[in-house]
Amino acid sequence: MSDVEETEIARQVAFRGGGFAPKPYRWIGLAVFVMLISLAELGTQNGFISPLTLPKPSDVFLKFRELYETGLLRKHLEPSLTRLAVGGALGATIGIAVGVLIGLFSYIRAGLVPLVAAIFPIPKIALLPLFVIWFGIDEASKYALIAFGTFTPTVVATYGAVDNVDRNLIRMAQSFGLSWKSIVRKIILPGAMPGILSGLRISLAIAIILLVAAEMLGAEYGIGAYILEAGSLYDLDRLFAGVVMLSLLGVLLSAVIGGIERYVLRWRT
Amino acid sequence: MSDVEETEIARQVAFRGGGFAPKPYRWIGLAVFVMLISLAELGTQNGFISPLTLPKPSDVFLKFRELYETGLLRKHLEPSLTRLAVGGALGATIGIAVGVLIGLFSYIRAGLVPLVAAIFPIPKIALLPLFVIWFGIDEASKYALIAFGTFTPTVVATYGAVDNVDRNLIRMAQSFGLSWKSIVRKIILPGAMPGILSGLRISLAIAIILLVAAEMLGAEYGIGAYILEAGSLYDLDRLFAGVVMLSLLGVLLSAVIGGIERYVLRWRT
Amino acid sequence: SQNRKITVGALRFTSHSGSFIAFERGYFSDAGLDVELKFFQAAQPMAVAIASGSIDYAVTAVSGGLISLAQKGAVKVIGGALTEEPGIDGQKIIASDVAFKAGVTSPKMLDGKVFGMSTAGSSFHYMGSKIASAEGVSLKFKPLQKVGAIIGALKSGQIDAWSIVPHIAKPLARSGAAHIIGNVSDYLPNYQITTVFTSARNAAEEKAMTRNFLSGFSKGVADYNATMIERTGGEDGVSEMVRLIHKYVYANRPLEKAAPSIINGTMRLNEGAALNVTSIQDQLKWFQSEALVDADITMDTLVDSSYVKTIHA
Amino acid sequence: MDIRLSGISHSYDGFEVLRDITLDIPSGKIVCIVGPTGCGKSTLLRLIGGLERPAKGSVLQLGLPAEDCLNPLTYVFQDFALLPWRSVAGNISLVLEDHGMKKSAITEIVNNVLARTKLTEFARALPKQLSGGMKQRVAIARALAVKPAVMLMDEPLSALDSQTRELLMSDLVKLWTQQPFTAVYVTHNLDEAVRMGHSIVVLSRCPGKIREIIHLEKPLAERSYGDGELQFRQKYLWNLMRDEALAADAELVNV
Amino acid sequence: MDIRLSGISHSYDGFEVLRDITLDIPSGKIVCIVGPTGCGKSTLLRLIGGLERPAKGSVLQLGLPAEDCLNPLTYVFQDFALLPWRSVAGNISLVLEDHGMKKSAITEIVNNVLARTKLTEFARALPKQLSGGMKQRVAIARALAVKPAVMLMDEPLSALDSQTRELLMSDLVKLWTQQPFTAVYVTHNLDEAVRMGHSIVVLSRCPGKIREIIHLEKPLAERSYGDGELQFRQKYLWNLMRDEALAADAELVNV
Ligand SMILES: Nc1ncnc2c1ncn2[C@@H]1O[C@H](COP(=O)(O)OP(=O)(O)OP(=O)(O)O)[C@@H](O)[C@H]1O
Ligand SMILES: Nc1ncnc2c1ncn2[C@@H]1O[C@H](COP(=O)(O)OP(=O)(O)OP(=O)(O)O)[C@@H](O)[C@H]1O
Ligand SMILES: [Mg+2]
Ligand SMILES: [Mg+2]
Repeated sequence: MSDVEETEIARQVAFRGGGFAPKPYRWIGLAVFVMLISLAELGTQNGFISPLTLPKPSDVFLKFRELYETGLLRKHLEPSLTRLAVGGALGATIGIAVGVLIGLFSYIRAGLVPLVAAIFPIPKIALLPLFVIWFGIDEASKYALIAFGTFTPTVVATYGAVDNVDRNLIRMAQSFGLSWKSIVRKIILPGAMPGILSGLRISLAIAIILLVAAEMLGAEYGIGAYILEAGSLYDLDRLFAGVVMLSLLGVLLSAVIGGIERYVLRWRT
Repeated sequence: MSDVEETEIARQVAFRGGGFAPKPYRWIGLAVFVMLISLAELGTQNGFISPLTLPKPSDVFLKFRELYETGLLRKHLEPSLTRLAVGGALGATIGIAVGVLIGLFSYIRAGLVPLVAAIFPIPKIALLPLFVIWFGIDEASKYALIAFGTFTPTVVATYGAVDNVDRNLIRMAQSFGLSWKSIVRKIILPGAMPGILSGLRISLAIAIILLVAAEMLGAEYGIGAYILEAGSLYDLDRLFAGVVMLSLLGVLLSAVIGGIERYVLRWRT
Repeated sequence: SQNRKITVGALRFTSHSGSFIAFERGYFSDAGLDVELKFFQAAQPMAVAIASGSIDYAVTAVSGGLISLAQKGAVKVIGGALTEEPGIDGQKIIASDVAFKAGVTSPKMLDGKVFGMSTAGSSFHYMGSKIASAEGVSLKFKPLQKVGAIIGALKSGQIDAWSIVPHIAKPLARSGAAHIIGNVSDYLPNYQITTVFTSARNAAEEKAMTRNFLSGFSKGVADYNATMIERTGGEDGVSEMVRLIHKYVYANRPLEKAAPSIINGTMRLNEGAALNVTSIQDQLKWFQSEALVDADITMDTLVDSSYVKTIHA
Repeated sequence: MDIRLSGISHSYDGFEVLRDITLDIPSGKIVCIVGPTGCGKSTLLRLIGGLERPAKGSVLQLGLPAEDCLNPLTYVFQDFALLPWRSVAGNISLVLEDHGMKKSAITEIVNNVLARTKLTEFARALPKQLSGGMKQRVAIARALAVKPAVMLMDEPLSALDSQTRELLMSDLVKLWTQQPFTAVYVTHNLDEAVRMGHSIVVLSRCPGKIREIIHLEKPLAERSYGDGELQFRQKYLWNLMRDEALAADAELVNV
Repeated sequence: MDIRLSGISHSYDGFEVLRDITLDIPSGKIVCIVGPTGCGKSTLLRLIGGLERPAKGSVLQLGLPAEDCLNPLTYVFQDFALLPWRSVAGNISLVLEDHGMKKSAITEIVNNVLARTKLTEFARALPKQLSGGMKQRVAIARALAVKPAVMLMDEPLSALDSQTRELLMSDLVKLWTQQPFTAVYVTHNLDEAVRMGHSIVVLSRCPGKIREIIHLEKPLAERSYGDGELQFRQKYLWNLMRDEALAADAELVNV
């Protein structure tokens, strides 16, 4: 082989792969937030954006500081977090239990799945007057509303997750003579865990959204009540401060679930 | 082999399989509905359930018939369906577009994903006063509210679906020298379709739920407006008639998507 | 000492001052009641809460919901709380800036205009309707559910007019976003705006407790009227009263900022919780004529007039 | 303990899968079952293990399993069927936990089978950390842990690449030589069949019927990679099956 | 067109996968690459096809591909990589649509390759209706459709059961005999390697280096199932690789 002869027709193979694989750029997310907020600040400062449309971000921030300094922040956060925790836990627990039952028993499935499907699209705010009668105006009705809202998506996610448990693993367990209880406890529940957790993600987002509806029911303190009051006074600074709180809460909760997932599902590839 | 000798120690292998495979019993679902409704009817008839707690199912049914006969049903359904269609289509279309962009471009992903995550937990009813200013009190604000509510879940589902498209198929396309546009159009979009459709399921359920919130904004006709008026008059017959309508609508829409899935995804195993 | 425990529902409005004063000055305890105040964001859930027995007494406007609950045998109106009185600053009719500039300078000009209300069957609906029929104009009513949404719609000129209590109307007018074009009292003299009500069970079976409540409440009302309207205590009396009310109304604003709003909101409360039955009758009739409530509901279903002085005017 | 299949037929929703299978599985021998795709091999194995009930005919256990046998009929699956959330040791103890044994007894058995399959140092690894070959070794260890009277192996090596398959085959042969076990070994791979089987049952296309049974006398330990005699048998089997395999391959799948 | 790899090394995040690979792939021949799991065979193939850039060294095309060649370097993947939402014909036309051809020209090519791979009657079937063997036949037809100068085949038969594999191997040999093509054929299976390869490149464990290159002279068409000479070569290869295969199998996977 003489290289001289060949150089004319030897060509490097062209690269044509790569791409279609997202790369993370953390700073961009931050930059977008900073940019949007600065734009809003500028626009509101020089009157380009009317004060009816958007509050000054700096005013929202001041409201925040005021809330924090007067101790009102805690006063509003505490009941809201309690409601979220109790209502969410209630809804999720019952939802998971019912979902597992639906997944395991054909009769329960046949009876409850259509019911859940019918309940799903009912907006909880439409039922507010009824909740007062059913559960009173105290915490019970707030818990019930949040629980009710988290219940349906949890059920749907859970029985889907149970259905998706690898049937081969179940046949394996049967072939080794494992008891029904063992199969449920050692195969079905852990196998459904990824689906259940990702369902919880959605359920908890819904729980936060329902917080506002729940606090329409005679709550004095709470982020939802704070937002509602701000809304009825058309006080945009406070309205946005409340909305930002909910948003932060949502991002935080989602991060918490992410952490739980990483820990509980560390066996996943 | 003498059978006489062996019969003592020959045993049939015991059956230990089966189960854990749901069987459909359609009639049970129906039976549960019929039972619950009859119970409610009985309870309200003989005063065991106070009229404050539940309306008589028969009265709800009468209300329905009345609605139908007076032509009010159509008057309420039409604007609601239009709002659902326009708002839902708007939110879903933009959501899918943004989701695909996030799935394809790392920079857009980095910029928008945190934003979407922050917007997700904001309850739309908290923003009602703002929507009045931003979009007015006519149809625009109703479309906007529903679009806004369907947008975020659609985005999340869509970029998840794009991420889940089999990378091997993309490498294959690249190895055959397909253009970027062809890859997106012929591989990524159809490959993401199952995920997008199942995301739409959730988005549309949310759209129905938001119908009530949207019709808080100066709607005279519409199922949401009907429910709200019934709620403020504490007219349980009408409230339940409205809720049943929404529920039916939800079940119907879900069936429609199921049909679309079966048709569009008939290539799926 | 052996006080009976009851719960009283309230909104954080000046018109509920009767309860606040009676509570703060111990008039309820004097009447043998151990009162717990429960606050609501809106009147509707309060009515439902009375019906469900979660609270015992409350003050609210006569709305379609209240009548409907009365029809179900759940609540009864037992007294009056707030009345429009000619000569005393009452609820205002306001027009949006846009509409005002387009010539809506008096309620006469409202023909074909859009009137804001929270929901069908609310007091806004009733007022607007009455004004319209008195002026012979026709109004379009826009249900916006929340006061915040109505204010937003008014500020941005999407609705043309509204009627609202003075402490909201006046700041709006001052900011230039709206203009006061009339008084509700011109159209609805002696309009019984809000009433004291309780569950039908309390009205029928707990007569002693109900009477005790009304007597405590009335003392609060008397104090309020004396201080804020007759000014018997002079400016000092007013500022002391404002400080008391500020505990409940605009509590999250500093006193200096809250005081003008509280003073702006002053309206005469019904002395002795007297009830204007004629006005109630008129309201009931209106609700029935609009088919918002059943036509066969009678005054007896709605009102228990055995507790307070009734006014027929 | 022997297994006797007598006159077994089976169908799914009227679609006949197996027809009149009569077969004896003698103790201490490995019976291979080969046949084209979809001829009912897996179904037959499920019938033997009691995971499914035959429509006709019966599966009999002749004689009693050994005293210490915890699960007479024990499967090894093609896809390993390991719980991904349990470690190697945990996957094995899973099948012992329901027998009311003491913890120490369980640990002892687990350690014993791990040692026999040379997995001791992987005891705490999770399945996701293992190569396919290792995963199947764990599944085999799990099967050994219950001291089965008969091992039912459904294409145990089909999911592995051919080099790993070669390694596992010699492992299995060693395990059998140390302590002969009874096995029904389903495979597609004729090389595997002639290396592992004392007898080879050839099934026809669906509905599966027994076409031929071949007996191989050569001891397992002496059969090696690329053995001339075995090659000859294998070639014979392939000729027997080629046309059916071709037809099976070209069928449209019903989904 | 020949392919020349000169001094190729590659690493992922500092982890060396391939080291100094120099190799010529002559036109019209099939070069098999064998080696233990994870030794970088697939990586090497991706480098050859331009799907990845080598860290060091270069991949050269010597000479020009034929005029009508649409995609000189064309892959056949182990997992078939068929679009499930397109029919058999649609999957093939997919790779022709970007070349600005007329519809009729595309149809003609599609029909031609379907006929060559005996798939004509399956043209309108969806992938889900096909057996694994059929799916891979479609992938091969798709590769033929673009008239490749070199076929890059990454374990094309590994996902198939051994009977189907046997059938496809003889299909491939027939295709090659009709019209010789150049191919780099990666496999785990030594039987496949000795049946399909004009030369066999043996890679060492990670980082993959060339250990040995074996040349087989016997024409492809004459190599048959269980051929004695090939068995001998195969045994030699297996002895060469066994220890490395064992070590590769027993490694913990990093995930
Ligand atoms: N649970 C089931 N319900 C209905 N049909 C089934 C079921 N299981 C198997 N079949 C059908 O029965 C036939 C035999 O299946 P089986 O899995 O026993 O074949 P096999 O010989 O193991 O095939 P392979 O070689 O592909 O593993 C196939 O046509 C299959 O589609
Ligand atoms: N994109 C990648 N990023 C990081 N590491 C990779 C990547 N692709 C492959 N590797 C690693 O490079 C090594 C070689 O991988 P490769 O797939 O080329 O091996 P292989 O010989 O094809 O293996 P197999 O026989 O299992 O197919 C492996 O250790 C693998 O984990
Ligand atoms: Mg099988
Ligand atoms: Mg590879």
